[in-house]
Amino acid sequence: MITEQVQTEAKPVVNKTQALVWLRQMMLIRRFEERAEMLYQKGGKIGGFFHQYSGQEPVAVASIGVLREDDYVITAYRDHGHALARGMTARAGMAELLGKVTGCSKGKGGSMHFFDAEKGFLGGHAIVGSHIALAAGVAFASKYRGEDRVCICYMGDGAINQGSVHETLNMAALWKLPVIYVVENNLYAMGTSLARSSSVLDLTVRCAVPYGIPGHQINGNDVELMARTTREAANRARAGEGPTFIEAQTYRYKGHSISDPGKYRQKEELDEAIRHDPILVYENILKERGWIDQEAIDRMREGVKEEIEESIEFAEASEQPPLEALYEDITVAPFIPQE
Amino acid sequence: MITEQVQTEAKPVVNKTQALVWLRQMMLIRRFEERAEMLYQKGGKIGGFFHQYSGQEPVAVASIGVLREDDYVITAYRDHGHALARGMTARAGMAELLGKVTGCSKGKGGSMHFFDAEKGFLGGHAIVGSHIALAAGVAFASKYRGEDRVCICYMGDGAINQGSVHETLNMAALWKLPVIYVVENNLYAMGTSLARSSSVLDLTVRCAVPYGIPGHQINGNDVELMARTTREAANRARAGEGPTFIEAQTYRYKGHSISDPGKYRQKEELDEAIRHDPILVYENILKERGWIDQEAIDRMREGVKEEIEESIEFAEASEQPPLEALYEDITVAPFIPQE
Amino acid sequence: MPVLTFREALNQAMTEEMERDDRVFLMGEEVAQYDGAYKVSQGMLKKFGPSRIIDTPISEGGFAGIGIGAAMVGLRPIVEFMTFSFSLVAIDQIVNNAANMRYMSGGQFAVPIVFRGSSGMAGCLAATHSHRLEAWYAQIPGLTVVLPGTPADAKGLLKSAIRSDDPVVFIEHEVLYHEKGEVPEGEHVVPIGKADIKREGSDVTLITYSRSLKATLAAAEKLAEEGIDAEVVDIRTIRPLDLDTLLTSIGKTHRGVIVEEDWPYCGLGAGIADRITQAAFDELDAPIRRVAAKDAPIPYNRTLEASMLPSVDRVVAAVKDVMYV
Amino acid sequence: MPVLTFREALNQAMTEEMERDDRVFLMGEEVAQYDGAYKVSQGMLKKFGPSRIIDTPISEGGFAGIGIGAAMVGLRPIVEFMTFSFSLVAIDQIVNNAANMRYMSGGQFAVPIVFRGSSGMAGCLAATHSHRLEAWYAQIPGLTVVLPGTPADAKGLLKSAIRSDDPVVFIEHEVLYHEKGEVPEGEHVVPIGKADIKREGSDVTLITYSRSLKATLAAAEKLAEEGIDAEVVDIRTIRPLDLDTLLTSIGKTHRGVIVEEDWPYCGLGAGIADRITQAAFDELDAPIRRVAAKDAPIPYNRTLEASMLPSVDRVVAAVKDVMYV
Ligand SMILES: Cc1ncc(C[n+]2csc(CCOP(=O)(O)OP(=O)(O)O)c2C)c(N)n1
Ligand SMILES: Cc1ncc(C[n+]2csc(CCOP(=O)(O)OP(=O)(O)O)c2C)c(N)n1
Ligand SMILES: [Mg+2]
Ligand SMILES: [Mg+2]
Repeated sequence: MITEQVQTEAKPVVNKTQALVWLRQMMLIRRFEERAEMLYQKGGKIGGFFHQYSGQEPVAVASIGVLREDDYVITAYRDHGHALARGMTARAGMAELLGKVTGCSKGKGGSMHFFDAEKGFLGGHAIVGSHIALAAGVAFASKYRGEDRVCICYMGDGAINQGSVHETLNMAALWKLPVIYVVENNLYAMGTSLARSSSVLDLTVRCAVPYGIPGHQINGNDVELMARTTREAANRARAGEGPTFIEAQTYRYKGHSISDPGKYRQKEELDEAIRHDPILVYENILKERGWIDQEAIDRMREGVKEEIEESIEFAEASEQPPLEALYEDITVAPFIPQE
Repeated sequence: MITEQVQTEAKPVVNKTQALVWLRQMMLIRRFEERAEMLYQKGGKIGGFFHQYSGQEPVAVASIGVLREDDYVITAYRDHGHALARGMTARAGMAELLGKVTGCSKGKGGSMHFFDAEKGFLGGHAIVGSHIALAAGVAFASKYRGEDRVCICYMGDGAINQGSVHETLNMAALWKLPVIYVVENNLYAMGTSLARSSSVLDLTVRCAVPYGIPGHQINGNDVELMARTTREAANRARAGEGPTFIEAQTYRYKGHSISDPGKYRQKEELDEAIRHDPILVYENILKERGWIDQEAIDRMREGVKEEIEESIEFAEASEQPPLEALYEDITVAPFIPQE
Repeated sequence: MPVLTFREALNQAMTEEMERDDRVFLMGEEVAQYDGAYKVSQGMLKKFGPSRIIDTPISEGGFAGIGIGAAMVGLRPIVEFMTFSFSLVAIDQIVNNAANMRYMSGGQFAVPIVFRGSSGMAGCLAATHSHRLEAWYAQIPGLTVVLPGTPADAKGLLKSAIRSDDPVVFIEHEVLYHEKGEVPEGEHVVPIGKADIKREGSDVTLITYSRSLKATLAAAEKLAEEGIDAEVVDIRTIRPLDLDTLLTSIGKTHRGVIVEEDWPYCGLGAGIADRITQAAFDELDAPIRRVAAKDAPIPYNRTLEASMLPSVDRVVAAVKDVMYV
Repeated sequence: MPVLTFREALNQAMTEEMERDDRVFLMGEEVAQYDGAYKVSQGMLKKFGPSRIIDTPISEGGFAGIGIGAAMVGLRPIVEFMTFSFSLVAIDQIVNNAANMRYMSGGQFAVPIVFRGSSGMAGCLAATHSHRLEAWYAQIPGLTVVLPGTPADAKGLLKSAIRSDDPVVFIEHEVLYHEKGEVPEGEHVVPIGKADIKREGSDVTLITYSRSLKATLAAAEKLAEEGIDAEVVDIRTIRPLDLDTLLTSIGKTHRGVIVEEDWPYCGLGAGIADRITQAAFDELDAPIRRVAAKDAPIPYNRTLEASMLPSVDRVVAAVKDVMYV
């Protein structure tokens, strides 16, 4: 696969403070999932489907990192990374995984349905492709109100085969909606490799060309390239020039979900990816720039660990929703069960 | 709109016998609908939605005309032309419009749901976009059996905005299915012009490029160009090389359906199209070639008129389905009403 | 009081609400330049302009989702389906995104949207174009489902639907669009969740909605000639169902017949008959009968189609059945 | 008799039918190289090769339609939905194309296809991934709808479904996949449209299907301890419904409780309760009660989810209610 090769270190698009925030966010996401996986496997405290973002952290962190606080973010079920990158607390995320009232969705959504209205984080959506149109609607609202807020929307490489994605891309282009679509191309949709699901491998040809919108095929694990590309797209959107499509090439370390051993891929493929782990790569870049040293990195990692442990304690100590909660949050109007 | 300009007369792709058959078929379709329209308007004998094909005849006639008898044809609700071009009798079509048991669908389908299994005519489908996948399935069956039969599938320019079209094009390309997709671009979907419904006007960019399949944007009203392009596509499909996409530019003379006065378009646009009426154009071409003269044309037209009048008599004289027919043809197994 | 058609009443409701609240907009196929496939939005483009009256491509799944997304961040979309038969390609959006969003987000996001359009057997449209999906939508917690039967209710309920903070499935009937009736001017708001007794009576309760109201009222007149005094309850909102009004009527008459255009098995009538029977078994002198569409796909042929519909005769026969006369 | 899991029984049915008839093929997401998301098709790619066991992109609407098209010209596709929740994006194909095709074509085209996959609440999958769509599909004339509850029925009914000349919606349950039971080898074909009395009894009729069979049988045992002798009818096919068997049982017990995982309003239980009540009102000593899921979207939280399900206690309570004890 041909990838636009731009070295992050060539021209930093970010200042030191921001860079360190991003590094820490990536670590936080990684650690959040490592620990959550243990809770899932051991205590059976987490249930349902559980999809890890490990390996893909730069995509969410660097793209959300260049957006404004009043912009909107929406994604699919593999949503822990985007939520934390957007500033959801590890507490709220961990408590949600444990199904607690203090969870980001009060224990009603679970891993696949993280929400944080205050942060403009519009979910976690588990029906493949179904949130692509929602993103366009959010962007529509921004334009309708004459605002310059943008919406960024993430999906997988498998999701582009849902028809509603194409219905939406057409309308987003036709109406010049301020939306940024990011396909996180991690080469697999469950066990199906891209070559077996898409008749054309360059996803900009599938999703940008047919709608006459700019398409970028980039290394999504290159933190600052991801940031720069997103910033351009956001500027474009704010200027009323419409949507942008970004194919962010990346790789997931884990199986599709916790129950998937991921046997369909070669061990070398995974090893190779881990050798270029984007967190380590970014650590080295920042070290070379003199923005951080190993000691500070270790301290940062310790801080992250503590934060995650604290979030687990918080989640464990939180209450289960009461049984009456079953009928709450269904409608804004008083809900009358039809039984 | 840029159109590949190939003159039909430059190099005939058809022999005289075939050309005269096509001319007559176009006349038959035109006359069939003229008379059916009268029956709809006056006697109220025809009900429901009724979409005319007038002005688009070359697309169906010339493409179906180059297929084999054992190939398959499927289309949308604007289906009279395709059915007649495929050899459905005017009787069966007219009787269907009148809801009679002798109709091509026993009076259960109506104008939008013409079927003729014997002729490999798989309908008449009224949910926009829904038959695109069926066509791929038919082609899939052909390939599965190791046959070289192809399926041709027609849709409107508005239909390409249904997501399942894109799901299907991807799979058809991925699996190299022997299917030919023809978009009859008559510039409008009901009252919505192409420019208001599609972000890109070249429909091969919407439907061929993203799936890596050949796309032809042609003047579909050029009888022999339409034939030649389809023949190439069919050869390709039979050779196992997969689908082809054809954007056939054409024009409908009538409103979207019988209840649509078509006010959204300029009178000049329509006048201009009628001035280049494809039936007259083809008559002239054949005259120039010395394949027919005016007298023979007049005779042909008279024959067509008689055939249509006879079909009306047949339809009128036919029986209404008995009330019990309501519960027939629902399932192959004996149907047990769940009441 | 002004006499309006059903379509004019709907138009008035939308127009008034759009004047009242600039978060409200209308989106759908042919709603703008064409003035609506059934002319429900006639004149609205002219009045509100293309930023609020929006023509879409034929992409129901896509624009239903766009509406939901816009509603999540505070707009109040009215999404028109040319007919509800076409909502089948958008139903995942309605069920999973509109209905579930508030719950899945733990109450953080509301989806104040109205999905509206015609439904039912409109005359020789055959199997794909004649769906009645009321029972499907009624089943879904999170949705409000409304089916008005008169112009006045059409206006008053649509205004309520637009003001609702929850997703509303608002199902019209093509055959009703030209029906006329008195419609109060201005602030006429009919509450969601309240049935309406369209005719009082004491012998039997006829329960109906939407287009079937007409045949039901006609049947009631015919029954009156025969000395049977039927009460006609127009349920209007089917989720939440106004069970109280139904039970009060049944408590009086002890007999009920449901008249509907839906299919008989697992249709709305079955859903309602079940709830009444659960709640008032001991009050019933006969089972709740249903006069529903026949259990077959919808045929094109006019006579066959007519034979499927609840007719006055079928209603009368069902009433006699439950009255054991 | 060999003891198999539910998933093995399904696998055996497909394998045997594919050996018997080369028109049969399996298509869906992850059915081939991954051996099935729930391993139902384990080993089938190896056995039948990629031309008959076909992995698809995530395009349910598209590949459902491809299956229907292939069936129209004589193949016999098995289309797997990873779960039936995802059939919502393909439902237009199932309802308009699979179910209506024969009718609209005046009997010219049959659609011998099986749509199969898991359904229901499989444990903390939350609102979008826990749909039970049986009532929706049951409503549609043209479809056959099957929901087996045991490994033996899974095998025998799936074989019938594959041999059927009509479209069959074959709904499994994820929670059942690992359940074990005796399954006859080879030609074990269970007829479509026949309910099965899984336990004979004389005091009350418990009507159920799919996963709920287990809780129902357990409740019957508990009731037996209290001297109440419950008959358990596993309906298995919900369209066409084996009303005769239900009525015979009700004619004996005069009391019925339906146990289901569907939502209560306009759900399958309501549809069945209505049909029994219509047919046997005078036989009933109490209304048919339903023990259904609660009327709410499905929550993630395990305890809340469990509170929605029909439990042994809820069944026992409902039986006591209809027995007035
Ligand atoms: C409509 C629908 N079909 C199928 C699924 C099951 N499913 C969930 S995730 C997934 C794979 C998606 O792959 P991709 O889009 O590449 O995203 P990734 O998991 O790689 O992030 C599938 C098939 C679903 N949730 N929704
Ligand atoms: C899913 C769906 N949405 C809407 C409609 C209503 N409808 C029928 S035809 C049509 C316009 C189609 O235009 P086009 O595809 O260009 O075909 P043409 O009528 O020009 O032949 C519309 C909107 C429908 N039948 N199905
Ligand atoms: Mg992927
Ligand atoms: Mg068109």
